[in-house]
Amino acid sequence: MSETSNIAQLKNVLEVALLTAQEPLSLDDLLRLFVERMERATLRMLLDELKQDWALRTLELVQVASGYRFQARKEYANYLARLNPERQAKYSRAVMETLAIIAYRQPVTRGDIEEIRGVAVNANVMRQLQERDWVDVVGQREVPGRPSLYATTQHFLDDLNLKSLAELPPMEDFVKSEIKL
Amino acid sequence: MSETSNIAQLKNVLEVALLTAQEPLSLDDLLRLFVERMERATLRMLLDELKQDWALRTLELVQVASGYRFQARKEYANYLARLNPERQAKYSRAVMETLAIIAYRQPVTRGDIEEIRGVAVNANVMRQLQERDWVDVVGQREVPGRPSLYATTQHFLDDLNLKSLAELPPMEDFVKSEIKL
Amino acid sequence: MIETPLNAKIKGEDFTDLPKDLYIPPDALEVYLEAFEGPLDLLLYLIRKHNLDILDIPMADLTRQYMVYVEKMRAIKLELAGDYLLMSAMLIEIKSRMLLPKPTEIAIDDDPRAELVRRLMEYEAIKLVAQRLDEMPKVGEGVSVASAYFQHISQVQPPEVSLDDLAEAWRSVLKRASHFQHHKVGRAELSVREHMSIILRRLKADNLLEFTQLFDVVNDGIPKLVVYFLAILELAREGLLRITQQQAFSPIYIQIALDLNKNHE
Repeated sequence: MSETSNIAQLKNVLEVALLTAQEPLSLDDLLRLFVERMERATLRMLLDELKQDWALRTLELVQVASGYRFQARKEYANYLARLNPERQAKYSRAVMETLAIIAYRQPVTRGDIEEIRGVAVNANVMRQLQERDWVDVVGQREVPGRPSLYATTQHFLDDLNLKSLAELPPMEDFVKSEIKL
Repeated sequence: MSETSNIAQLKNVLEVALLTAQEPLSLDDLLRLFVERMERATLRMLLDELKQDWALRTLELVQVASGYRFQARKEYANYLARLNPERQAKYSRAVMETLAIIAYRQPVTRGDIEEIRGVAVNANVMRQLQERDWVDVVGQREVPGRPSLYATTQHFLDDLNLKSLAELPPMEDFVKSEIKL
Repeated sequence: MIETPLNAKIKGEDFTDLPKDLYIPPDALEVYLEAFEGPLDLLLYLIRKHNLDILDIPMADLTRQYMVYVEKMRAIKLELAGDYLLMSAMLIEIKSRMLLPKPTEIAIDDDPRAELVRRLMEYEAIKLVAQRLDEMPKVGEGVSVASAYFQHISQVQPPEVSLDDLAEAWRSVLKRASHFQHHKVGRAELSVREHMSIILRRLKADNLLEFTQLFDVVNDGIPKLVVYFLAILELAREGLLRITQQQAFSPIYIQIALDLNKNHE
């Protein structure tokens, strides 16, 4: 006779409503799902059971100020963040020029880079390139202070879609074209 | 070593992404969830398993034009309708007939629509369809005046639960469908 | 309202019933007329209502019935009547063409009604699918999509860098330092530099390598072997590695240049 005959079915109705709702649902909202009268205590008990049912699953049923909602467990936040990544602004000129010098003149020390650019290399610049795994230390130059020698990595080639450094645009042409004779 | 070590975990990541997404997710979207490379065939297999896992549950995993989404099974529609009693106003016949002409005869100009319906197309009708993101301009017909050519969008297919235009209800012949012999 | 009985033929049977539903109370007429989407819709209504055969339309009757409606429309809602008047003209034209003497054998295409029938059939088909589209469950109307909540943390994606960006950066380095005009970096030099890095990486791992170990004579082509060799020479020239040999014809060893104070050539 009754529309929703058993507890499992009542829970299913609550589950589907909570999974598809755009906003948290209050107890009053949830009571509207059923034509037949339901005690608030019964509803609370059903919600409690539903919460238990999802205890080991991907979402959790939580109560917030305006009602109940299903939300993704924290451990999935990093995955979900990848769906809508926010792109960082472009690299600074210092980063790009340092990268270019390392790519074209490797292996080079920080001193070499500073000499070429004519300005000190900010530690932050090298860190950005190393964190991106585009540049790493391949050795030390055996001069006083044993400065690190930097080179580009395989990962850098992969990201720029290159098989080898030889595929970088050669700069000969540039020099020729810039200097008008 | 690997971030997501087993199939159950991979499926969980897919599940949580699909349960929280408001829009269908394409295979490309879903591949972005994983740092490690995944074959599309593997992804399809996982989605298939996920669909099976939910086979007896409240939601079903369906494929529509722009990707995959979880949606409430039909049998819950009546319950869910009670949550939002203020139903969306029905579209007028003029709107629905214009939509049908665009869906079945696309790409069409306003002139084509007027020719089929035998009356002028109200600007408001086209606006309603475009605001709903069901119809957009896909080009111009190369005749004097270069009238806009209208077509239905992917969003229209998504909203009607369709994978492609081929799944639209077949257009029946006047004589066949109506005249009983 | 309508004096002339219908003289329509439905599948060969005479049909003479007076259509009773053609009388509409005047105050309801406006509402009623608005129910029609246009002249084609009205014609279809008449055809359906009176069970006329669309493939053999009795033009005289249909036109007469149609005119009754249009007259009423003209009386009430003139601006609505434009499309309808055009259709009246078309109906009358078809009717008169059918009265003209014609050859005994007329092709179906020559039937003056053909175009009207085609349009009516097409419109009817559209009307039917429009109805079905309207009835289909839609997102927000019968279809509910999962939309559980999640804490949106923004993951910042590192900037994209293209080859052009990189070349542009290098170009600006060169441009600024005019004394670098002599730095003509060609493809050959780049592969040498790349292999310098490769050799340094290997020496970092192995510390000491036999000269021949650096060459994969079987798999690397001559150009690659040459590049390796040039890379070793360039590394030695820049003081980055040391090449040693105990005596003639004994193995040659390559190692990272050690501290300058201890080993100096």
